[in-house]
Amino acid sequence: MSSSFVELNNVTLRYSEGDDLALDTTDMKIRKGEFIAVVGPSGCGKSSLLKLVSGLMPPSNGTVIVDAKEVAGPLKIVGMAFQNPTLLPWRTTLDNVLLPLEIVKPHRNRLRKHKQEYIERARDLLATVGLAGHENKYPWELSGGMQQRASLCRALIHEPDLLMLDEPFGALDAFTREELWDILQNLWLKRPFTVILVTHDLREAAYLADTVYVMSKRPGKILVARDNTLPRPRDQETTFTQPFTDLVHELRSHIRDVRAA
Amino acid sequence: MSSSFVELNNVTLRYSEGDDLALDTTDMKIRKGEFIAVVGPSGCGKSSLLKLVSGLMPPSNGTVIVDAKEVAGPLKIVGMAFQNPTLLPWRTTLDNVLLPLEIVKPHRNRLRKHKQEYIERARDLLATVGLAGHENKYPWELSGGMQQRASLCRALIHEPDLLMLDEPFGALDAFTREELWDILQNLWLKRPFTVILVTHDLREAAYLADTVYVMSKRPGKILVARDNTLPRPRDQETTFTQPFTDLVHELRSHIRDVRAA
Amino acid sequence: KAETPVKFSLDWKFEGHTAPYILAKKKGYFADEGLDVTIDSGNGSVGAITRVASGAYDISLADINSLVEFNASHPDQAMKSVFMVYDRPPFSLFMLKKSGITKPEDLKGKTLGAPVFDASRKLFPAFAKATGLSLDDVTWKSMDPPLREPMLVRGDVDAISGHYFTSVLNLENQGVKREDMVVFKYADYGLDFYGNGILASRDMMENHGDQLRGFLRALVKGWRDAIANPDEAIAALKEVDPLIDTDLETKRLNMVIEDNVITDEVLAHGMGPISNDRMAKAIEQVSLAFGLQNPPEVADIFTSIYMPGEADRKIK
Amino acid sequence: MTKRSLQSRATPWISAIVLFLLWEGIVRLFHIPDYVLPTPSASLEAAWKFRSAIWMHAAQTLYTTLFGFAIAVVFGVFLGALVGSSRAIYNAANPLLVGFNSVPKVALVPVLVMWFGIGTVPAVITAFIISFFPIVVNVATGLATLEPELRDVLRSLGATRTDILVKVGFPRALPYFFASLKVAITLAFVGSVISETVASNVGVGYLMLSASSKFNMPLVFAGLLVIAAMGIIMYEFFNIVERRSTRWANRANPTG
Amino acid sequence: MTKRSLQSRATPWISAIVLFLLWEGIVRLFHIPDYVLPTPSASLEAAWKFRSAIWMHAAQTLYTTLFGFAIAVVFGVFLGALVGSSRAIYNAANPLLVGFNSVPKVALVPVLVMWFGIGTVPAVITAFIISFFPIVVNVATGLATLEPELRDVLRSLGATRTDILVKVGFPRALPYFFASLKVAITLAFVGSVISETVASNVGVGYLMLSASSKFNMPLVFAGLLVIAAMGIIMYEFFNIVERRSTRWANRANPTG
Ligand SMILES: Nc1ncnc2c1ncn2[C@@H]1O[C@H](COP(=O)(O)OP(=O)(O)OP(=O)(O)O)[C@@H](O)[C@H]1O
Ligand SMILES: Nc1ncnc2c1ncn2[C@@H]1O[C@H](COP(=O)(O)OP(=O)(O)OP(=O)(O)O)[C@@H](O)[C@H]1O
Ligand SMILES: [Mg+2]
Ligand SMILES: [Mg+2]
Repeated sequence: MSSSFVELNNVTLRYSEGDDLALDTTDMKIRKGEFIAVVGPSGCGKSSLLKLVSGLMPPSNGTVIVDAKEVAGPLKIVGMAFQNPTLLPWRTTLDNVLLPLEIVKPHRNRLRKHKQEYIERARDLLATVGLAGHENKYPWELSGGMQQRASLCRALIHEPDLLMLDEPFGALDAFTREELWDILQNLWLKRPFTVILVTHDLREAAYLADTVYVMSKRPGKILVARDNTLPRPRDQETTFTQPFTDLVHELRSHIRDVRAA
Repeated sequence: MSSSFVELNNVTLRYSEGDDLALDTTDMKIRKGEFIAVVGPSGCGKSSLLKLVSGLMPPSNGTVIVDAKEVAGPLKIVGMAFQNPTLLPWRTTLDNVLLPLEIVKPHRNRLRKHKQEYIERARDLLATVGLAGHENKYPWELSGGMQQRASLCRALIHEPDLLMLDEPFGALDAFTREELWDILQNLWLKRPFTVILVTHDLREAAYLADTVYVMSKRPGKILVARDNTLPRPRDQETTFTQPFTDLVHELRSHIRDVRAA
Repeated sequence: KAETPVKFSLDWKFEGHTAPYILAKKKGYFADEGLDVTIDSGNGSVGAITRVASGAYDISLADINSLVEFNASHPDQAMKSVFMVYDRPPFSLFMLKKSGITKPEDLKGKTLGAPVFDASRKLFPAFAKATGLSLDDVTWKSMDPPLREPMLVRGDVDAISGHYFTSVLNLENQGVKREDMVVFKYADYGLDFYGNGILASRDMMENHGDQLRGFLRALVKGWRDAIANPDEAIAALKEVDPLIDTDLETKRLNMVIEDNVITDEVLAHGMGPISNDRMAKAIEQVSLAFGLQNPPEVADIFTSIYMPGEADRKIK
Repeated sequence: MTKRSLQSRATPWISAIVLFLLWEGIVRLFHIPDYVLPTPSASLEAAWKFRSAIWMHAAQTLYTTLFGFAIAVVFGVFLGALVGSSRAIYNAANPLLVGFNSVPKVALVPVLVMWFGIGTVPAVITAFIISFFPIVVNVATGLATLEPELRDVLRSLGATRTDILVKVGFPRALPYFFASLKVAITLAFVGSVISETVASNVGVGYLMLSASSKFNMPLVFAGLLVIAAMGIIMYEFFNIVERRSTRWANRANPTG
Repeated sequence: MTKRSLQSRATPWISAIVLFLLWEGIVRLFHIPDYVLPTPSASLEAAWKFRSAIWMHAAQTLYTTLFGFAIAVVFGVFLGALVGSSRAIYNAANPLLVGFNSVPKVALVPVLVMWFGIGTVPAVITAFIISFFPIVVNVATGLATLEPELRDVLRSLGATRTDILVKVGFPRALPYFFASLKVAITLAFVGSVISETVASNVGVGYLMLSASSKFNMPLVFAGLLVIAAMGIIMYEFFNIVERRSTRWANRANPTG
């Protein structure tokens, strides 16, 4: 089916008049329930792309369409983990994770009554990412990687239809990171939502995504959209298979070309 | 020679009374001019360790000795790249990089007279990390990876005797990252300063360090100190050699054990 | 019977010279007239006039000369006084004996201190004219009321203007003996002004004339009792404002009684009425002093319609 | 811990005592007459002597001040939120606010008296109009300088403007809100006292004016001390509330 | 761009005109007499009629205000830096400051007049003592709530306390410093005008008092309008300086 959930048509972005383009004629089509990854050199416009799709910024040109409507302002169906954890310093970790429930319908109306239930849910989520016992700490009492994990929980808690992750595992050690890959994959397999993942880790992209987009250096532009048909669920074993390694190597060479260009 | 430049004796750290330990009886000896790397699971106390050595925090117990003096307050010989870029938002990128020169002697006294010379130096440094042309942008006009690189420049500009890097390449793509490894290694080979590098990338640790310390999970404790005698200068080729791959695998298995423990 | 509420604004704070009104209220004289009077402290004659003019208050105590000025600047809202309280005005100038000033001519080239709104200062042009001084002969320095006596004592100014019963007592408090003061009372230099009187709002005059008359009757009773027994009046005042200094305010009340209220005229005809000729002359002098273009007639300033009968005006 | 908190509780007292001793010393040394500046001891003596009157007047002043201040807080936060959240309103409102606040409020008291008579109402209104501006300014500044990164966290959830205000705007601006309360409460006291001196039969302002017309300068200064004391008590109250609610902002406060 | 800046320049004028029309309308509609509240048109007429006198008085007031304000800025920043950088000083100084500022400064003017005579000096001092407190509070709050992450950047370089203050403390607190300036300049005007009403022969305060003693309320309000206008001019001046120096803090200001 070609009906796409997220669609970018000829989108360009310029941060301010007179500036260079940050994003150049970008076209994308993402199916409902698709898991895509975006890779590209630093500063090429990946974070900007996420902001466009989520409606935090308007494009300078072209249109962004999500769920068949042109995006005109921030969307209500998004869960977003920013590149910096951006936890609110006056809230405990638990309260930070609960934040989306206070905003997003239908949870905001149910929160009062089902407070305990939601708190349980948040605690469980925090426990899956290894933050059990840190719920009542303030963000500034957490290490960098712990903050990042809390921020991931915040993006997930309200089960958004569109999940945007901007390098969500960047500050984590390899093992924690791979554990979280599996957790994310399982969530997604259980209840397919649409995911846009920005990452520098090509193995991560190959492990998680249905399609990997490779962007050129600044001004960013989609150069390659590589389908990844490795069977699901993927696991440790998958990473040792030849197709996986080949995919990673292919992506790697794309990026090398991009940077050399 | 056993005369060590940085020495931790039986150091423990507790953030506040009643809290669990963040760092448990840690001992370290770092020679002058040594390049060490610290790896360990997220939240194990790596960033805290850096803060102890630089004198930003006092240990709860034990002593930290740098350059034969016990550390009692912030040191003046340190260049530090924090885990978050922490650039000052009211300064342009260039001015952010120039900041240490306004503080640290002898530069602060020379800055007025030799302003142009120092600006050239900062521009060159920014150019080496790929930020040429972005000098006059404010930090919030830079992408995450670009901010991290600017922060690295800020740590290097005043040629500190002791360089502390807290995951300095975490937000960069593989290629930019590897380029920066070489740049850092070359600087270090030209003028050997002491480096403490915190990283999650085991290849990074193996590529750059003379000694790799592996820490246990919280409360952090040094479990392994692995010498790395791979010949210098190391380059792309090195990463394809068996000893390199073995070292990475060995570190990997240490970490797995640590996490499992 | 139902009491008519009446809001009455004094010209100044609760001090000795306002004790008679308090006493009248305390002794129930207002209530006897069917009035429920609220007495509020004031902030000077200007405020006392505008408070009534705007209808915020029904009755107030204010300087009649200020009323002349108000009526001249607001002819369409002109108000009338209905009762004169100070038959002799308290306007005066004060000097220290050591300054060597003994007669008005000695003021030439001197510096005088007072607030701009002080009635004695505003009327100084009339005093100057009466004593042959020219306005350029003196320099004025403006200052808050409480500052002027200390400034005089310290020699920052050579003379000050003010109400007699205020400044004399203030100077005494500064340690100046009565015999070391030189006082020029305007009244002693042929300036036949009137002092403070009672104003009533238009509504009061037009619709509640009887009550107004009753108010004035009660007011005279208050004065009568206060004159007979000042201590009792001050005691009543102290109930309203426990902070007052009894001796000081008794002194002040006595000064007002002797100096401003009891004159031959008042002893003869009772408190309240004015002489048309004297008022006409006063208006002329005031208009000159204030530089008013079209001085009002006496009838524009004062009305005797509400004046209580002569027996009710007797103060002794 | 206890030692430090004891010490930190003692310091204001110590500094107050030092100040009083200095003041007393200077007045005595230079033989400053008491109608210029009475000694603190004379002032305290007067305060004690007239304690029951002072008590009554102080209660009235405290009441009007707090009333006016409460209105100022509500109105100030509301206006500050409005001004801080839109550049257009900022441009439209700010010059008028500044102009209005440059004007001595004492000039407006007579106008108020015309409408409301003398007494409590003008004092409450004066306390209100004199004290709301700092709150507006700080709340508006807090909202206008909110880090876009934090704002985006809420915007990405499709939050309404009100949500953003409530969930990040106010908490972020809280330390400055409290800062403005400290300024505002002092101004509220000034406002009600000033209004009382112009138009009231009760309140510390009336007390001071009446004392000063009776040459009782020690009592005037006793009134000043009472106002100061009430100001300090209110301040300590906000301080406690503030410490509870903005611990995060002072997380690395040097405790030395 | 130009259109928007034109528009944003027009808004304060528009809102001022709207306010004036409202004011005029209400006064006329309810037949409020001019000694209670004159119309703006009458006030402007009075301002024009007495323009040369107003000009002279306004110049004096502006001079004393700016003089006092300048001292307040220097002193306020200094004291704010002190109070904001150490909890001990904070504890010692803050209650005293709050107490002092709760006191109506008009009560202190006579004391100043005794020492310095009538005229400029007491007005300058009053403008100063009335306006420094908001600066102290905001600078101190700005420094005390400085993000430890930013502070650590400097500390890790072995920076002195002064360095930290100059390089991160002040720049970080700058938006709030400007916020406090807006409050402080309005208070400085209030201070000098009040002092002029108590003891001076020149200045807008004197002009207003003298006008009000002559029942010339339109001239009183003309004086108020002149003060307001001067306040707005000063505010616009700071606004320009602020916009240049704190662009970073308003980086994502909604321009809608
Ligand atoms: N607020 C801004 N104002 C002006 N320019 C900006 C702004 N934010 C980003 N840019 C510019 O836009 C370009 C793309 O930035 P973006 O953050 O999207 O990069 P990115 O792909 O996420 O990089 P990284 O991998 O380093 O995070 C960069 O060159 C950056 O300088
Ligand atoms: N300011 C603080 N107050 C209280 N606890 C803290 C504070 N900072 C860190 N901690 C705790 O100390 C432990 C070590 O933190 P640290 O930041 O050193 O970890 P790390 O090794 O750098 O982790 P990461 O790799 O995730 O950055 C963590 O468990 C954290 O919760
Ligand atoms: Mg990015
Ligand atoms: Mg860390």
